[in-house]
Amino acid sequence: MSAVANLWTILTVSAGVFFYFAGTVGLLRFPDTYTRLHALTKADNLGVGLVVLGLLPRSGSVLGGLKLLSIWLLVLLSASTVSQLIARAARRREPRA
Amino acid sequence: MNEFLLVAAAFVLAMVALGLTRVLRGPGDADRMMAPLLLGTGGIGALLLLGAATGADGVIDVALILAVLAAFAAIAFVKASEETDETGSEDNA
Amino acid sequence: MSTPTLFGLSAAVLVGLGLYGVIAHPQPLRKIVAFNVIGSGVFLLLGAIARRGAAAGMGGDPVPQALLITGIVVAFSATALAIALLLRLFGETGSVTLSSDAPAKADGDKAHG
Amino acid sequence: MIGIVDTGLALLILGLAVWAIVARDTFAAVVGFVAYGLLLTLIWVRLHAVDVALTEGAIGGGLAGALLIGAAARLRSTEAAARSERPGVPLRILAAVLAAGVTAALAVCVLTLPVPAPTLAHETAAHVAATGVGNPITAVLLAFRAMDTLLEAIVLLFALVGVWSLAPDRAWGGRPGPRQRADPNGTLAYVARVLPPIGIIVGAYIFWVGADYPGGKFQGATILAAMWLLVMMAGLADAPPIRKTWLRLGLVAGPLVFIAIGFAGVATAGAFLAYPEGYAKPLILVIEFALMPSLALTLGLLLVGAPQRQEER
Repeated sequence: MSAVANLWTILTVSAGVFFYFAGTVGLLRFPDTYTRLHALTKADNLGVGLVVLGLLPRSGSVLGGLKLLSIWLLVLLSASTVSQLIARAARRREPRA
Repeated sequence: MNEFLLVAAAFVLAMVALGLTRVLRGPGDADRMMAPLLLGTGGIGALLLLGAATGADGVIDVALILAVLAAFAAIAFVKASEETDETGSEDNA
Repeated sequence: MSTPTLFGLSAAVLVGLGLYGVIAHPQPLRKIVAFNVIGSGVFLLLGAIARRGAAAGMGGDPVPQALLITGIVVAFSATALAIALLLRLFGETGSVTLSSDAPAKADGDKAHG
Repeated sequence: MIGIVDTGLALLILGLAVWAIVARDTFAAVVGFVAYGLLLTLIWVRLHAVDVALTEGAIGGGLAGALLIGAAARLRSTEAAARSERPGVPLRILAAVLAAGVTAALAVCVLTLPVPAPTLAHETAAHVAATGVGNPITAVLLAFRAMDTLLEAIVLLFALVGVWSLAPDRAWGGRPGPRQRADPNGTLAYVARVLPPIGIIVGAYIFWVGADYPGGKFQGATILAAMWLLVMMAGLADAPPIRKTWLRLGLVAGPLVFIAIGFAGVATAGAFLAYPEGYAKPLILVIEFALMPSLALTLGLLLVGAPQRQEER
């Protein structure tokens, strides 16, 4: 049982780490603010989500698991709205620059 | 197993560091505002991995606080820049 | 190197960096940031010392850790006051200079803001 | 492996501190400092100071970040003028030498700290049962060193009085901060509707677990203050005029209850802020309950700033 749980953790955390990697590559390689914002908020959130899923079997209690999941949901909420707001702020300044 | 989680945490931290070198250089304020976002996702990921690896309790609560407040600094930036744009103070960013 | 020593030495560097910033930057906001770097360096030093005092099943000496919580909150309130002063100065004069030989044009009409 | 993580954290925090000090652009430096504050949270976890990590995450990552970034964005136009005031090379070299000297002295102190390290953990552990709370830090904050906490709450109030006193005469008693224009269908209004209920639950939870696990009133109050500010920034609710009696009562209620219990201690237990035998835990809970809303109000209003608008009638 714990071997299965460990395998699950290793697989999902590895996948999560890969998305962090992808997000950083996007951040370094993409040409403008909007695409970089896109890379950061999409890929990294998938990274957080997979890390959370991977750590779920180790959380020990139902409350701990719920807290982990709500962390992911909160990060999703704030990243999705903040990326909109930041992109809009960048856009507003663009014609002047 | 813990060793694996630590390696993952170190890797995520390295990604955050790399990302920071890019976003802090700008050129615009909006690019720089990605730094707190990057810490919001990468920092929380590394924190959770670190907490799981070292078995420190209460770490999930720390991540929870960071997640609740992740949007806060960015929203303050958006409001302040709206304000300055409206009052017409020229900024050649 | 043990974890407390590593972060204790980092704290020493942070205090030095912040001190340089406070002296070398003319801009008040930069001074405030630098001052906060000094503050966090001091906190980190205290945190490293607290960690060395781990005993009785606790991860660190709880007395300095409680002091740290108090310190962080008080440092924040001082920062908020400093920034409010700065924004008021900016609203009044349109600049934030601390230099004494700057044109003192705002002196005449400061009464009615 | 943990050594590599620690070293990485230390290098990253030093790199961000260097950036916050030397970056040319003030906004860039301030954003770097906010990232620095968030990263510091991870270091507190590594130093087994989870209570401190919670405080740093709430204050350093949330409130202070918003405060500094807001100020930097508003002061952008002063950037060019300030650059010309940069002190000359001799002064900067002198500052660097002084800073290096301080760093060296501190480093020597760190390397020669006494072994075994002095600690009050044993004393705390021996007396924590008498207070009835399970979290030793809460016991220190509200029983062994309750005076510090009382004075801290009062310092916060003084800071707020300081901020308010910066108001121009015509705005005295009015509403602080600029008027926010609300866009009821905007993204910001959406976050400001969805996040605060969750934030309030998290804040109350962090406050509640503080008796036995890491957490407590400061961290909880900070989250509540942040949620209030979010609603104000989105324009869903305006900041209250500072002359309102309920507001001022709310600000002082917590410290007043604290002081009253302190004086009651003189009568019942023989010392200021002493708790009578067996009543420690209920009294601590009363103080925490009274202090938390006052702290949340104070922290929130500290961020909004000085009154700027005379009340319109």
